[in-house]
Amino acid sequence: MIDLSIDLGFLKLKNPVLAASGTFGYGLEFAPYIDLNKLGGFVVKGLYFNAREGNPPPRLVETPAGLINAIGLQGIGVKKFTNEILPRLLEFRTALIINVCGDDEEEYARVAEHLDGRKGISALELNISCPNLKQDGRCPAMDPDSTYRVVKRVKNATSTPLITKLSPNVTDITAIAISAHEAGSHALSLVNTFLALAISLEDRKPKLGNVFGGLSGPCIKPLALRMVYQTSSRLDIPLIGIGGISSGRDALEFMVCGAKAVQVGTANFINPDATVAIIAEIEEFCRQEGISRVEDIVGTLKETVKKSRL
Amino acid sequence: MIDLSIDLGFLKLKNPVLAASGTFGYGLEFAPYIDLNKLGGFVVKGLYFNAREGNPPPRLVETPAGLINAIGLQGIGVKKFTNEILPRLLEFRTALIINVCGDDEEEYARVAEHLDGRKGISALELNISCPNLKQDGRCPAMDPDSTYRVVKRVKNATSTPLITKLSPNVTDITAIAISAHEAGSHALSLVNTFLALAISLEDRKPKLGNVFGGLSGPCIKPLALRMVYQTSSRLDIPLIGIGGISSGRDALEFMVCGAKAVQVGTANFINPDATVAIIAEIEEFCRQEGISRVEDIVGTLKETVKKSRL
Amino acid sequence: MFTDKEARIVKKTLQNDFAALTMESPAIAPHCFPGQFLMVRVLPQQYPLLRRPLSIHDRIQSRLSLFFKITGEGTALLARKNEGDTVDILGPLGRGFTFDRNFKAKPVYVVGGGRGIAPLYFLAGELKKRRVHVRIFYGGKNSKELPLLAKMRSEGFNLDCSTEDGSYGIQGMVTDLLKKSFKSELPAFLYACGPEAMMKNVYILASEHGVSSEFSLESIMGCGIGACWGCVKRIRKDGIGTWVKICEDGPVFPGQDIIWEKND
Amino acid sequence: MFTDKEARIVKKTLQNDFAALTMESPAIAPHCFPGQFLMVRVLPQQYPLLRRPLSIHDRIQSRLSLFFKITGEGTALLARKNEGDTVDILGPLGRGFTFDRNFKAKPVYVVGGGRGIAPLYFLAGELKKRRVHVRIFYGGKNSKELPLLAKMRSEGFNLDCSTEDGSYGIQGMVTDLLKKSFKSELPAFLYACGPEAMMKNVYILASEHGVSSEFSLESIMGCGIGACWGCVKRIRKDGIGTWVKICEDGPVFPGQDIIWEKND
Ligand SMILES: Cc1cc2nc3c(=O)[nH]c(=O)nc-3n(C[C@H](O)[C@H](O)[C@H](O)COP(=O)(O)OP(=O)(O)OC[C@H]3O[C@@H](n4cnc5c(N)ncnc54)[C@H](O)[C@@H]3O)c2cc1C
Ligand SMILES: Cc1cc2nc3c(=O)[nH]c(=O)nc-3n(C[C@H](O)[C@H](O)[C@H](O)COP(=O)(O)OP(=O)(O)OC[C@H]3O[C@@H](n4cnc5c(N)ncnc54)[C@H](O)[C@@H]3O)c2cc1C
Ligand SMILES: Cc1cc2nc3c(=O)[nH]c(=O)nc-3n(C[C@H](O)[C@H](O)[C@H](O)COP(=O)(O)O)c2cc1C
Ligand SMILES: Cc1cc2nc3c(=O)[nH]c(=O)nc-3n(C[C@H](O)[C@H](O)[C@H](O)COP(=O)(O)O)c2cc1C
Ligand code: FES
Ligand code: FES
Repeated sequence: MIDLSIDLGFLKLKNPVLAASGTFGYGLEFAPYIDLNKLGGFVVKGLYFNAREGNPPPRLVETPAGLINAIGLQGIGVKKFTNEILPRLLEFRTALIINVCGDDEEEYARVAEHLDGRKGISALELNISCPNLKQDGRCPAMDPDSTYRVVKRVKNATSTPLITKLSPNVTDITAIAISAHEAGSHALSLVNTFLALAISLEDRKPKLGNVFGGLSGPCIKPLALRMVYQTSSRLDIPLIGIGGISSGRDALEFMVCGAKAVQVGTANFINPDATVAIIAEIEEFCRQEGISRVEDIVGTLKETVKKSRL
Repeated sequence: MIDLSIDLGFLKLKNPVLAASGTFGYGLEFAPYIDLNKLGGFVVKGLYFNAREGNPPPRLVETPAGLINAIGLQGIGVKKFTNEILPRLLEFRTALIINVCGDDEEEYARVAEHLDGRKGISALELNISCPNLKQDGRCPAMDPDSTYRVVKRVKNATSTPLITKLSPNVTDITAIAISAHEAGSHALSLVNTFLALAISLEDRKPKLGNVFGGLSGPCIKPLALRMVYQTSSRLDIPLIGIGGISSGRDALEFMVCGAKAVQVGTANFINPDATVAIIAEIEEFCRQEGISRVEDIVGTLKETVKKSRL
Repeated sequence: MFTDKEARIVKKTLQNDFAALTMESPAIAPHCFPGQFLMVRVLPQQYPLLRRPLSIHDRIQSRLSLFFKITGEGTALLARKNEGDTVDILGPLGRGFTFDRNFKAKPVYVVGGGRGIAPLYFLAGELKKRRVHVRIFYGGKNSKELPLLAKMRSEGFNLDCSTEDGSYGIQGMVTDLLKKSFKSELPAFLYACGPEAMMKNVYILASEHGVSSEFSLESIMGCGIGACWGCVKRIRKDGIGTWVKICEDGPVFPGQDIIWEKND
Repeated sequence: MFTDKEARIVKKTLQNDFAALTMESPAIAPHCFPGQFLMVRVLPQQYPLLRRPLSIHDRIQSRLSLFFKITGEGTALLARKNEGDTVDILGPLGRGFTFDRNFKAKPVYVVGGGRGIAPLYFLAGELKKRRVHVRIFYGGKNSKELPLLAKMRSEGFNLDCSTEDGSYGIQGMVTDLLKKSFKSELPAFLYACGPEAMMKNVYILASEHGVSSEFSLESIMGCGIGACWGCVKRIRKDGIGTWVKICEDGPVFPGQDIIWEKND
């Protein structure tokens, strides 16, 4: 038997695979396709305090091996969530993480306060990195100070463990990671989507209603992997790797680069059973390689740069 | 007859399509495949003052719709270039742009000085954005001040027009663009490659000899297009769009987003005649749309965000 | 909703820009209703990335058909598949047409534009089985854009056609056919699928004549299963216009609930 | 160097993990020499992105053959092409084996490991045409990794085989065959292609016996035409080890110029 469990310190996962926010609905959407209890956990779609309209369509554009989205966090608001959805999620034995959004620090804190102490919630994931809210794609995770402020404010508002979700649209992601860490985040998830643009040549118009959107999918994996590795090399805090993961091998690559767990996003759209397939592939890889505890693979990248010889 | 010519102010191009540095050798490599005179121009591989070894192999990794390279600017050095290659390039009637590299400001200036006033050189492209030289991927174009200093220093060393090539690995590319502009750059080319990592899961080792490399190809197009649009919205300086261009439509999308010209990189590897095919496709599109001057399409993106109705 | 990762193609026909694929899928076929759709994986590789939404065009026992126009890379690649190849499909998805209604022996109109005929063929067949008097109105740019014409005629459907260039049927739009027909009779119900501008005009006409209607809408889809919120359109819910998921609450909606796009 | 965007496949054979494709390419075939290679586009889409380097395995008039092992997605997709399909190829590229030498009636050794036999088959055929006495030494993990065996035997080639598991020929490595053979005769020249570790051992053995040699190297290639500097390996040039482009200056190099990788 291979031990797939992962200990994040503040949270024990039965395996390292979580479903990523915004790509897994409120979880229930996937119940017809997979046994949710098999997951390490899932992160629900981003919640503001109030319900939210989202961006005007079109909201999606396919790109080579990628997807640009500008959903704009349409959602039911945290109250309706706790009243109508949360009770239905309690039956599942898997980590439930709530993706917390806000227009300002106060709103993040209000959402966190509302959720604080509720049964069934394993952690909050602070979404300070969504690129398709402001028209220019800006978000708190693009600046170390804003990051610090939001995390600190939420930290004061809740006793639930905090995961801060970082943006890849920065010069140095480790600087943002340090801020989030210093402000008291228990873990970091990286990364959110990459700010992108697609246009219709005939119309001379952006393809998305919001003009800019966020790029996800297999095409971003090499960039996300780099950021996870940079951050794990510099900081000692549990990392959750995200970006284009669509196979067990992809997931394990993030773990080798220092992620303790991973999130699967866009792949859920291609195969609703992607998460469970990935878990099975991880287990199979461990079996083949004689790895008895998957956690042992975390951070095992050997950085032996071949020096030129002669 | 469609007028494909483009006026960059300091340089007139017979059409908007240039071959990108590092993907077109010293130009001569492509003479067996295409008529170089058909190009708007080409940018030769990056040159340091002295010859350079480059990075240990492996230097390339294929990714979904992308390519990571860590060549490390292996090259013959600028003296050998002017002695042996430049004379052979003089026969071609197309813009010749030299990609200038340096380990520090002085070296950039020395290369520029060496090239100053030589016949046949249309412009220098300052490569301050190569991500696979330092092990951590850092380069001057990640910081506005370093950018300003290098550009200013080179500007003082040469009378040849300067194009500064920017890095996409930044929080705000417009801030870097402004620095380069203020330091006297005549144009900007954006973007260079995205800092990326690929690993071999079985070996737990980076796939590239240099650990990190730069991602190029179709997968980066939505990101590069966004950066060109952001920069053209904010600055009034000729832009050359680069990133995943592999068809006439791709090239035209960059132009609609504000690029006066484009560079074709990775696509040259897939089809050595990619540049001339793209020129033909641009011409064909103009014919179909009744556009008589291709320059008229530059910056025509209508940013009419659909407002939600009701 | 089921996934069938290996639905085998048993028949393929190509006609101009249109392709029809019939697949053996005992897992999915029995559960399908007209107006529902499948999410179809184009290739097993990571490119093209997303599944394509395609309506269920027909169902005979354990077999399903798709009928689609080649409009881009995905549909072109799908059309290149051959008999014996397999397709990875997910479905049936969405809410289809509500057709178990009491039409009080009055005729029912089925109005299709171009490739919009795909789901309507399945619908018309089911209505016919229920002995409903179906009249099909079918419009396209030219006769090549009316690919199912011969087939539907040979199966005895009552058909009125229009083409913009007059190469088949009357010259004009499908709404011209409807306008004329409404003068002599009003149907019990109207079902339509086609380009959005056409559907909008059909809706206006139908509602002016007090005819109830359902329309099948298209939207770019990320997941097809209600998880991404990517496919929304403005739909009236409890009187208020909101962004509603086409894949889950649709793709078929009552005409009066749809908030049609303004013309450019 | 020429591009043939539509070389038509006239014959395909599959054997375990190996595929052979014969294409009609009047533009490229006449210019090919053993040891040269093609850059082969897998699909017309942007995925897989890069062309695959594959050696020219045979040439008969206007026809070219490739022979490759399915080792990843690209070769798997290529092997799925059928007779009648076309392939986009670029070539011939690189410098092949120098085989118009005076071998002074001595035998010439051709040493292949696994898929490394691909270019050697073409070479052996050309040598045979020149009435050179060719001996082929062919090694693999097991008999399945010696796919061309039956074919070469039937064509009358002089063959010695080894497999690591002893399922065919002697049990051991191809170097074991060579060691034995060197005891009784020394060839005029030795050509080899196969896994790098094998080639290194073959080189050491050959040089110990003063036998001159050429090796065909592999490297990941961006362009195949000398433009990207992606394919370099350490090669001695004017006595100094430098990063040399395999695609342009190779893929074939004299054994004594190659700076072999250190064993891990
Ligand atoms: C519920 C539903 C049912 C449909 N049924 C049919 C049918 O039975 N027959 C038929 O011919 N067409 C149908 N369509 C349209 C069909 O999905 C598109 O023509 C197809 O996705 C185009 O893919 P492509 O790769 O060829 O084009 P591309 O333009 O290359 O596609 C790029 C991306 O945009 C999406 N896309 C492009 N056009 C559309 C569109 N009109 N609707 C939705 N997504 C689009 C693609 O799915 C893909 O993600 C249906 C659409 C929906 C939403
Ligand atoms: C000059 C030359 C001639 C060759 N001739 C033959 C031949 O005749 N028969 C044969 O079976 N193989 C040959 N190879 C190896 C062949 O190119 C690889 O097996 C093939 O590229 C693998 O592609 P893939 O998509 O199946 O594998 P993947 O691992 O999915 O490929 C990923 C990327 O790595 C590259 N790559 C992976 N392995 C190799 C390799 N060993 N060498 C070069 N690039 C690689 C691919 O081209 C691609 O860009 C040759 C290689 C070179 C350099
Ligand atoms: C349609 C869509 C909606 C998303 N919504 C959210 C969200 O609500 N909150 C959030 O933090 N991230 C959101 N994301 C980002 C994903 O959680 C994930 O970080 C990103 O897609 C990269 O992972 P992937 O490449 O596996 O998709 C969304 C992504 C997509 C594609
Ligand atoms: C193999 C390779 C080598 C490159 N070398 C250089 C270089 O020497 N100087 C430079 O400024 N950019 C270099 N680049 C970056 C390209 O010029 C271009 O900016 C980048 O590849 C993005 O364009 P693309 O997606 O069309 O390839 C190189 C890119 C590749 C793939
Ligand atoms: S397509 Fe994902 S919610 Fe409708
Ligand atoms: S493969 Fe590009 S230089 Fe050799």
